[in-house]
Order: sequence, then structure tokens, then C-alpha cells
Amino acid sequence: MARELSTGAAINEAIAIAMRQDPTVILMGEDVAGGGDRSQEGVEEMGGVLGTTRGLVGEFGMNRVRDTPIAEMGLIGTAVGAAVTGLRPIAELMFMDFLGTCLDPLLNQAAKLRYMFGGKAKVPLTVRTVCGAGMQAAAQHSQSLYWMTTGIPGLKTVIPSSPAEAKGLLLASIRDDDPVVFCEPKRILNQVGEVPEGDCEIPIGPARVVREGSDVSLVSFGATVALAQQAAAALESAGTSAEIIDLRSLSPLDEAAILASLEKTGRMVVIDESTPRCSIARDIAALCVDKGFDFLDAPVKCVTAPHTPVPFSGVLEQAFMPSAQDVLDAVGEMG
Amino acid sequence: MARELSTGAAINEAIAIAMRQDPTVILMGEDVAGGGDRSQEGVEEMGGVLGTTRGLVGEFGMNRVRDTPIAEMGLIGTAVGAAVTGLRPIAELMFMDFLGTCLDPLLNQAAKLRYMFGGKAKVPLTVRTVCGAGMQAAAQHSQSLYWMTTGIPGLKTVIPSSPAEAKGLLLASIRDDDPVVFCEPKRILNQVGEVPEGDCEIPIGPARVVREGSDVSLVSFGATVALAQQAAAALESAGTSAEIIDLRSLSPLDEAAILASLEKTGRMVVIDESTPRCSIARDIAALCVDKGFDFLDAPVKCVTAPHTPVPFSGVLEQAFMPSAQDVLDAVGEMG
Amino acid sequence: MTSRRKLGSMRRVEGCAATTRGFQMDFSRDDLIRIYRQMRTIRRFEEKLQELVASARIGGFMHLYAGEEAIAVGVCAHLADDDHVGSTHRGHGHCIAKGVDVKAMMAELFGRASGTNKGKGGSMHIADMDKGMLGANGIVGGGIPLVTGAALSAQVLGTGKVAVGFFGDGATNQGQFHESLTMAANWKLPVLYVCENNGFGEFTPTDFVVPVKHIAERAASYGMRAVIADGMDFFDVFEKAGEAIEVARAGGGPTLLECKTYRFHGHFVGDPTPYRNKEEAEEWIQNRDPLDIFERKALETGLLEAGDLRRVDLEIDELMRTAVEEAEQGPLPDPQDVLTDVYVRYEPWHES
Amino acid sequence: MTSRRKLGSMRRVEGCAATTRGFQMDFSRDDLIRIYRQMRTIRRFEEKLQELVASARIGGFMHLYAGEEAIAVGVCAHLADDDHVGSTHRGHGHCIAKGVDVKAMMAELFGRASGTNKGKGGSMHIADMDKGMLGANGIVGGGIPLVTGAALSAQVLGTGKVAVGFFGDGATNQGQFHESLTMAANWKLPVLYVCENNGFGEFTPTDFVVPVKHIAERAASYGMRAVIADGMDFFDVFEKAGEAIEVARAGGGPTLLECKTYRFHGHFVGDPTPYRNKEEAEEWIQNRDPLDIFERKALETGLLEAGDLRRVDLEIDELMRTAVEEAEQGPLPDPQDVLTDVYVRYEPWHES
Ligand SMILES: Cc1ncc(C[n+]2csc(CCOP(=O)(O)OP(=O)(O)O)c2C)c(N)n1
Ligand SMILES: Cc1ncc(C[n+]2csc(CCOP(=O)(O)OP(=O)(O)O)c2C)c(N)n1
Ligand SMILES: [Mg+2]
Ligand SMILES: [Mg+2]
Repeated sequence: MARELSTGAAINEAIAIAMRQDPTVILMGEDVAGGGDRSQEGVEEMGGVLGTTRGLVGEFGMNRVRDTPIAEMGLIGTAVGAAVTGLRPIAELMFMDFLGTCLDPLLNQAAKLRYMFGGKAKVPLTVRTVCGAGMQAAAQHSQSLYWMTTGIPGLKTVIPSSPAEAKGLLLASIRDDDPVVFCEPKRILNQVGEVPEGDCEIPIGPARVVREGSDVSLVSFGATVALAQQAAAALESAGTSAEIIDLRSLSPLDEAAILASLEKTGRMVVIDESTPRCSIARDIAALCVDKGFDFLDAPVKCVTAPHTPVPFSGVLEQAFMPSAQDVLDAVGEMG
Repeated sequence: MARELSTGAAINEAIAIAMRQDPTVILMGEDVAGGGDRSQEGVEEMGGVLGTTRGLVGEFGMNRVRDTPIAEMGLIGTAVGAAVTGLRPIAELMFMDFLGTCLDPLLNQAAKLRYMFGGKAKVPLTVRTVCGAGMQAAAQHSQSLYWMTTGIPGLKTVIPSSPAEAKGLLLASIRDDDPVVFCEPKRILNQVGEVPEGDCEIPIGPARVVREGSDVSLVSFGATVALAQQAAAALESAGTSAEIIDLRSLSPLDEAAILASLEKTGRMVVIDESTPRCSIARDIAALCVDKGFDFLDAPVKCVTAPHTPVPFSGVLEQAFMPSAQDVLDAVGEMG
Repeated sequence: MTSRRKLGSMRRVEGCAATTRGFQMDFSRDDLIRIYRQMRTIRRFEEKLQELVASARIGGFMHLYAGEEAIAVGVCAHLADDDHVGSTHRGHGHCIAKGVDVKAMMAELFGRASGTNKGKGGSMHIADMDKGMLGANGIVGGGIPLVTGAALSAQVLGTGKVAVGFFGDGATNQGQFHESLTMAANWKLPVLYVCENNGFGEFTPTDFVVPVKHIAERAASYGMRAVIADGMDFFDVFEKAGEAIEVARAGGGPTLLECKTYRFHGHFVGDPTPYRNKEEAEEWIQNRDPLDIFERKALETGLLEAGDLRRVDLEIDELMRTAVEEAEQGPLPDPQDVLTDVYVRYEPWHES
Repeated sequence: MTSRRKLGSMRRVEGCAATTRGFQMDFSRDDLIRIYRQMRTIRRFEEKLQELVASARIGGFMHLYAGEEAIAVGVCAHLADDDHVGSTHRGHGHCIAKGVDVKAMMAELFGRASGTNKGKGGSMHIADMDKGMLGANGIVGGGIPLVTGAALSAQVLGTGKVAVGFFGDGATNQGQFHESLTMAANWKLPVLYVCENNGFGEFTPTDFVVPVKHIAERAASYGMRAVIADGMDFFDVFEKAGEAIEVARAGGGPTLLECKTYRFHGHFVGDPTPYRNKEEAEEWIQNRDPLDIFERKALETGLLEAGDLRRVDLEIDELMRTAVEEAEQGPLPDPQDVLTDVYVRYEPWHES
């Protein structure tokens, strides 16, 4: 049975299910319990800055739900060490922007240990992290750095687009034997939608066709799936049939699904909230002009943010973020 | 007058010229002097692990040539702070792989301060760093992470392809008022070539046409320019005329030069030693399928390393690195 | 050693011995009023922000400095405009104490082109290079290497400037803290590291995540001078910061100054603080308010009367009113400006 | 407290009080020979590598452990296969002491498929999970959080295992050191941090970049137990490591053990060491060789004779000869194997 839950609540539920099932799953991060010593009378926990993990320390105790110091290098590095020695840690990196403070354990350890060791280790680690603009959180708390983790061989990068997708994909990420960076777009965290009860794992890898169409393919993921839907609705009224793909997983990438859609429509827009250079959008456009060359009826358009940091002011932030209108414009430009 | 110098020596010369001219230029890094206290009798400096900066502490003294602790976050962060307060630091990050240990000051400070401050600061910082495979230095000392710095708005990324290019581009980087990541491909450091004496700045931005051609464009940079040249020679004998572009600067990117070459030849291979996902190669292919769509006569091919860490064993490392043969194969596949 | 001090008279102290012995402080009536004005301005600014966020007139992440005023004001009193300060996510107090224009700050928080940062920064990035303010910082610990670099500039160029880094107790767990203090100690940089120990990092009590009783103990890892001050008492902070800054300017190297304090509001505006002990909070807020402590001690000097301070209060209320009014009426940025100020020069530039 | 120790008898010591008082050590003849064999194996291994690199028979970056043998052997003598060890770029000694197969290590350095890491790792990444060897590490400080995580695993799962992290003096300036030790201290993790202070980080003397005299002083920042050992004396290291490991296993939390030592070769093979003081180097190499010190003390026990050790030497020479021979004849990896071992499972996978 499905009920309506926010994405945050769906994530909470996925963590709880995984932790109940597998005693090696632990949760660690800054304020994931949120309130320090649970034993103090009358003191309640916050469950993270966004409240996503509220209640988990109550059920699983402080041995398995650990507030860490503000020390991301130590937090993520320790989680990697725990992952190669018997635990299956879920480490929360509060904002994806903080990759800057903990890249080494991801780039040089988690991503490479298995390979460097000749396949003789595995790193079943999930790093949950919040990304994206839209809350006036400014340049250091609004980035969409999933392109950075996608570019690192040895990591997987997953990004859900709805509460149900978040629950299913997070369950798969936690159970995955490779290190997964699980991105939680700020803008969908409070979004509410139907979420199945119980286990509802969604495999990492295959993309999802959100909507079938025949004239143009809109490739999207995370918060941009909603943009694609808005754009598709507008295109529909104008007589253009748009197909929407939700990638779900950026690494691995479902090349076949992308190429199949391109083959069908001959035209593609990739919608990505990150900045343009070396982005997922451009990565996919490159795939199209290589393996999908014969299908192309028009330029592949990338709808992204501009090559700038994220500004604070609301008007600027709106100008920064890709919009449904930008998607329509891109379709228009294709001719 | 030009003499033959190695790339390392050309870099050394550029630093010395810049330091002589401008007292605010300083050099800092791990073992850039290399031997600690210069005052100790009979103790000679190493000038960095690769000897690139040998002799500079002798000329400029320990106030301006500073050996730092092995603390990249502090090293790069301090350099950023110095850059916004009156110095023009050249900070050496020994290997580009160590970006993992100092990303924050680059990603969240150097790249963003000017923007966040509404244009009221500048960050004239140069980070010199060695990149690339080919020395059996294995997974944590062989990466080509220039795609990562290129993707960060607010940073520039420059990569020379020869001793003369290194000297000219480094001079421009040091004098640039924005933060520049200057990549030194391992494989060209010992390569010898003609280098002009004295000042020979090469502006950051414009790409260079290494060789004119009419049938196919080979876009290359850093150590892959040599691969392009080998491939072009082989193609020549087979009757195919290849044009070679050396990008010089990955950010900013000379889109016009790339598109002009594509317009001329209709076919393009991008040669990049990094791993494929979100790479410079794919970034440029995306440019072609958007703004260069009408010029395209064939798929744009990306010749890159595979989506794996860099292996140690010579045979594996050879298999990992893109080769001239890979370029020929790519041209062949285009039909 | 004792010496007579006036506010603003402390720059470029030559030949001062690196000593930690106290010096007698002697303030004029004007000094005291100036100090009070700064502290009250910070307090009112934060109170105003709380209102504005609650009524959704401004947005973004907002961390208030109320309760910690004595630290910013006590330290910055020793600094000139060209001494550099680095700050944190909780930066408004440091900005005001360093002389950043309050109206321009307010305009920034309203996201206006008339703001300190042209609306591009917001609360966590307010900066003013002309005042030596290297910016609030959204990265915990991120400001520490920046001021270390400012101190390096001062040392290399021999300017006699000093740099000050403010940061929280939680930030001392960051690698950036460790690496920066190591470098500063090695090079005897002219820098003062001010830890504002308010007992929490977000919702987590300091003693849960910092394995020593006093942050000052961490200086042992750098062989660095360390001093603890009562962060609620302007005079204690002023004295100890003054000594450390003298030492720094005289080439004696850095100091870690721990100021014990408390934040009067939640971690961010909207935080209901379920995690903190109510009695403890009451005790700090009721009995240890830095403004009350300052007022009491200032009145004890006999140089001024309560009425003098109440006049300042009114003046500041008026300032806040007009600051909000002007900010709200200030020009919004042109959406096209999202593209400017990224680089000094970026060519060829192609907007995609 | 005194207790009789045998090598390998030290696992799972129950109910041991967290004390640092010394204990009497009592080794059998076999123990002594086993210890000597390990130390000599490390030494010969490194000597052999130097030859092989000089004659370009093997490549890659190579950092030799010669001179520091007493530390790896003295510490690892207390560990079982399922206790975890994290290492550094100078990792061969830790691997050998932790029981990694020397022939497989040699094959790895020759880049063979028969190597410990199937030729994919090389010197800076030799690992053996079956022996609890979490890998050499090319990132200075990078192994420290890994062993902290191993200790977290032990604590969460209640396995009674202990983890040991080896690192250099230079690594203590890394943020990863600071952040890891903070976490370990907060959580009282069962971990031993072993700093091999060899007086240099690359070419820079430790005292030029580390602002305290003893690395052990840095433990004050974590309220952590700290002990200094003579890193050239197996017995001193063995004793102090043994106590610390007992404390850790008993839930008493981590210890920082500083071992004073010296590297007999350059930073890497090929480094001409112009930066080091010749007399100082001579003094360490001639008079403080850990193998000589061990041999002298071992012979003093009367349990064995020099001839016993010379037989071991011959045995090891033979081992090295065959190790090189077999390594060189070992199978090269299939070039296609560049693509394997990246992920446990990666679908859809498309090789581009
Ligand atoms: C690198 C980094 N990690 C985490 C955060 C999220 N965060 C913002 S403020 C804060 C608490 C800081 O505590 P402290 O340093 O004591 O300063 P206080 O807020 O108490 O003034 C945290 C964890 C951040 N902004 N940057
Ligand atoms: C993060 C990082 N920075 C720099 C280096 C380059 N490097 C390799 S070994 C070394 C010196 C390490 O010194 P120490 O920790 O004292 O170990 P030792 O070599 O003396 O055993 C350096 C700087 C590195 N490998 N990783
Ligand atoms: Mg705090
Ligand atoms: Mg050392």
C-alpha cells in the first residue's frame, strides 16, 4: 500500500528498513541524531539540519547512529575504513558543496581501493548528500556537484526525482557493494508523493521512461524531471510530443535507454541544474553525437545553469536556475 | 634567441622571470626549496620532487620561496588568503591527485570569492600541479583531473604541450588576476625543445593551430598534442589531412577555434588522457553537436582512457593510456 | 608591563615584548559609548533579522550572533581598516565590529544590488575588502586559512598588519584549522585565532565532539600561545586580544584565544533548540548578557550614565528602521548580472 | 602489573586494566628468531628493490623502509590476522610484518598478475585483506581515517579487534590526522596510531615544519594517551605498543605512539639526499641500526648464537633470490584486465 510522504520521510523510511534488516548498516554524520548525548533528560534530537533522520537514534541507539564532529575528511574517511572492514555505513555529507572538505577519501580511497587491490576488497558505502539551488542558500550551499562524483571511476552516483524514487533507490544504494553517492536535491526534499510501504528497492542503473513521446526526448534527473514534465505539458498543447527519461543513476549510465529514445525522436534536450562545463548534460550530448549520430535530426541541446557560482539574491538565483521555459526555448532553437 | 630546454627548466625560468619582475610573486609548496633550512652548512636543496624549482630559493630567499608542511588544505587555503590580500602566490600542489586533500579552498573560496563579494576582490593565484599517467606511479599519482577544475566556474585551467608553451603560458598564468590551475603533464616535463629567452608570455584563452589540415580535426592539449602529431603523420601517409588544435586553455575554452576547424573538416576527434565521464573530450563533443551541428559529417569521437583508476603494471598502464593508434582507430570508425 | 590604551591607538605597536602580563585599560567616555554602540548595533541587527525571517521578508540561511557581541567588538577594537579579519557563517557581528556599513549589510540580506556584495553573497558571504573584512564564510573552518594567508601577506611584504580569524568550537575539529595553525606556528605569522566557544556546533554539545575540556588546550599541538577569555565580558576579551595582537605585530607569532560564550538564539533562525538545557540557556541569557555586563562595568567607571546608553539605543533603533526601509526599497539586481563578477577577465567567453 | 608475554599470545587480552606501567617481556628462542627473520626480511627486501630499481628492472615510485624495521615488527607482533593495519607510501615493512607473502609482494612490484594486487597496485598500494593489511597508501595521511574506520567496525560489531595506523611525522600535519584522532578520542575507538618519526618529510627536516619537539605532544589536542618509544629498539617498541594495544582492546581508547627513527635510504630510490647532514646519517646508520641492536640484545639473552642468525640470513637471501626469479617469470596481466575490478557490479556497463 502506498501513502503520501515527503522525500525526506521516504529517505528516513528507507534507512530504517535497511537498518532493521542488516545489523552492519550504520548511520553517521554531523547531527544525524542531532543533539548529542541522547541520555540527557528532556533533550530531544533534531535528526539533521533538515530533520531527515529524526527518530532513527531512538530506534537504533547511539552505537549505530553516530553524531560526528564537523570533520568531513574524518567522517567520510572513517566510513570508508569501516566499509572495507565489515560495516555498511551510510555517511551523511550535509551539503554536497562540502565535497571540497572530503574529496580525498572518496576520490583516492573509496573509488580506488577495490581496483588497486586487484578486486580483493569491496567498499559498501553510501554517502547521502543534499544538492542543488533554490533556497537562497548561496554559493557554498547550493551546488550540484554530481558531475564531479560521476567523473570518478569507482564511484556510483544516484539521484532520485520523487519520494518513491528516493526510497527505492536509497534502499538499493545502501545494499550495493560499491560506494554510492546518493544525491538529495533540496527542491524535492519537501515534495510529497505516493510511496510504497515496506521494501520497494529500485535497481541502480536502468533509467525510467517517465512519459512516452515521439517528437523530442527530454533527458532529466533529480529536480529537473519536474521541469521536463512542465515543459512536456506545454509542448503537448503546442502539438509536440515529448518523451521524458529520468536517468536515476548518473554512473552507471543507461546509455541504451538514452539512445533508444533518441532513435525514436531524433531530437534531444538534456536538462541539468549544474553548471555547464564537464556536466552530465554535455556528457550525454557527447554520447549522442558518437553512438547516436545516425539518429540525430537536430543539435542536442543542453539546458544547464550558467558558468557562474550560485548567487544569493532571489532574482539572480532564479536567473541562474534552469527553467521549463529554458527547455521550451531549447526545443524551439532546434528547429 | 631560443635554446633547448626541458619543460621543467622552462617552468623554472618562467617563475624566475615573474619573481624578478614583481616582488609580490611568491612560491610556496612542499619541498619547493626542498631541504628545509637553507642556512645549514653543506646542505643543498632539491627544488621539488621533480627538481623543477631548483635554484629559486637561492635567488629569492626563504621569505619568498617557502617550504610548507604536508598540509595541502592549509597550503592552498593560505595561498588563496594571500592572493586576496596583496600577494600573487604560485602554490605547488605536488600531484594533481592531491586535489582530494585541498579542494575546498579552490572550489569554495578561490573560485567564488570574487563573485560572492560582488566583484570586489580578485584572486591572482596560480596553482601549479603535475598530472597524467605514464610513469607507473599508479592510481593515486597519475590522474588527469583537469576536467574537475575546468568544471568549476571561477577557476581557469591551463595546460601546456611543450617547453616553450609551458614558459609562455605559465608567465600569463602568474600575471593573471584570476585563479589559474596550471597543469604540468608528467610526460612532457622532461621533454626538450626550443624555448625563447626572456619574456615570452602566451595569452590564456586562444587555442593554437598546430598543423593545418582539411579532412579531420584532432583536438588535443597537454601530452595528447604529441599523440595527435603521431596520428596526423600516419594519416598523412594514408592520404588523410589532419588539422591539429592545441587548446592550451581548458577554461576559458576557445570555442571559436574548435568550431572553425570543425567547419573546415566536418570531422573531429578529441584526444584527452583523462577518464571519459564528464571529461574535456565529451565537453567538446557536446559543443560540436550543439553549435557545430551543421558542420558535422560524422560522429565526434572521444579518445580517452577507460572509466577505471590508473593501474600500476606497465602493460596495464599502456592499455589505460590513449595511444596514437586509438586516434587512428577513431578516425577509421567515423567512416 | 602596563600601558595606557585607547581604542584605535593600538596599531603598529613597536618593540613590544612578547608577554602575556595584563595591561591597565583606560577608556574615555567616547570610547565606552562607541563600544556600546557597536555591541548594541549587533544585537539589534540580529533581532531585526529574526523578525524579518519570521515574517518571510528575507530568505536564506541565517545564523545570529546575539550573545557573542563582546568578542567581535573586543577583538576588532584593536584593528585598523587594513588589518584583515576572516569570519564564519555567524558573521554579522564580525562585520559590524570591523566597520562594515550596516545599511549596506541589510540591503545585502534583502538581496539588493545596493548590498555590500551586490546581492550576490547574502548572510554567509558578507564582505568588505575596504574594511579588511575577508567575508563571512559558509564553510566551517574555511576562513581560517584565508586569514593565515592574510598574515602571510603581511609578513612577506613587511606591512606590520595583523590578521584575525574568528571561528567556532566546532570548527576546531576541521583539518583546515589544524593545517593552518601548523603553518602559522612554523612561520610565526602575525595572526590571532579567536575561537568563539559557544558550547554547541549546531545541535551537538561541544563536549560530545571535542575531546578536550578547553579549546585552548589544542594549541599544544602547535606549540602556540593560548589564552582563555570570558567571551561575555568585553573588557576581558579586549585585554587578552590586545596582548596577543601586540605579540603578533611584534613578530612573536600567533595566539589561540578561546572565548567562552553562548549563542542566545538557535543555530539558525527557526531552530527550536530542543537539544539545549533550558536552565543553562536561561542562566546565560539572563545573567551573562554581554551587553548587561558591559553596561554595568561602564557605569561603574562613572564616566557615563544609563541615560547616555538609552539615547544610543534609540539612535540604533532608528538606524535599523531606516536600514530596513532603505534596503527594501533598494534596487534589485538585474537578472543579467548573474553572469558578471565571475572573473576579472575571461576570454574567449561564450555564454551557453 | 607484570605479565609474561609470548609473541602471538597477545590477542583478546581480557579484563586488562588500562595502565601504562611496563610489563616484563620474556621471549623464547623461537620468538627471537621469528622476530629477527621478519626484520631481516624487510631489510633484504628493500636492499633488493634498490638494486632492481637501479638496474631498471622494476619501475614506479619506491620508498624504502630500511632503518625502521623495529617499528613495524615490534607493533605487528601483537596483532592477529584479523586486526587491521593501515600503512603509508613506505609500506613494505608493514606488509611483511603483518604477514603478507613476500613473493607475492615481489611479483606485485614487477607488475605481475601473480602479485598481491594482480599488478594493479604497485609499491604504494600493496594490500592483503586476508592478513588485515588495508594497504600501503599513496596519500600522506590517507591511511589514518581508514584504520579509524576499521576500529569503528570493531567497536560497533563488538569483535574485540584492534586497528593500527602507521604514518610519518610529516603526516601529522595533515587534516586527516587531526580529524581522525578527534573522532577516535571522542568514541574511544580501539586503535593505535603509530607515528614513525624519521626526522624528515621528503627532504624537509621535521623541525622545520612541525612546530613541536615531539609528535607525541600533539596528542594533547585530543586528550589522548601518548607514548614515545625508541624506534630503533624492537624491545622498546614491542613493550609500549603492547601496552597501548591492551588498553585499546580493553575499551580504554586510542594511543598515539611516537617512534623515533631514521630512514637509511633517501626519500625515494634515487634520492641523493643532499639535504641531510652526513654525520647525523652516519651516526644513525652505523650505531643505531635496529637489526644490530636487536641482535646484540637477543644474543645477550643467551638463548641463541650469532650462527643461528647467520643461518636466517642465508635463508632470506635465498628467499629473495627465488622471489625475484619467480616474480620475473610471473604472468603479466592481460591488457584487457585494465577494465576489471573497478566495481563489484556495474550495469549497464558500456566501455567507450
Ligand atoms: C565544512 C562544513 N561542514 C558543515 C557545515 C554545516 N554547519 C554550519 S554551521 C555548523 C556548526 C558550526 O559550529 P561552530 O564552529 O561551533 O560554530 P557556531 O555555529 O557554534 O558559531 C555546521 C556543522 C558547514 N557549513 N561547513
Ligand atoms: C597528500 C599528499 N601530499 C604529499 C605527498 C607527497 N609525499 C609523499 S611522501 C611525502 C613525505 C611524507 O613524510 P612523512 O609523513 O614524514 O613520511 P616518511 O616519508 O618520512 O616516512 C610526501 C610529501 C603525498 N603522497 N600525499
Ligand atoms: Mg559553536
Ligand atoms: Mg618522515
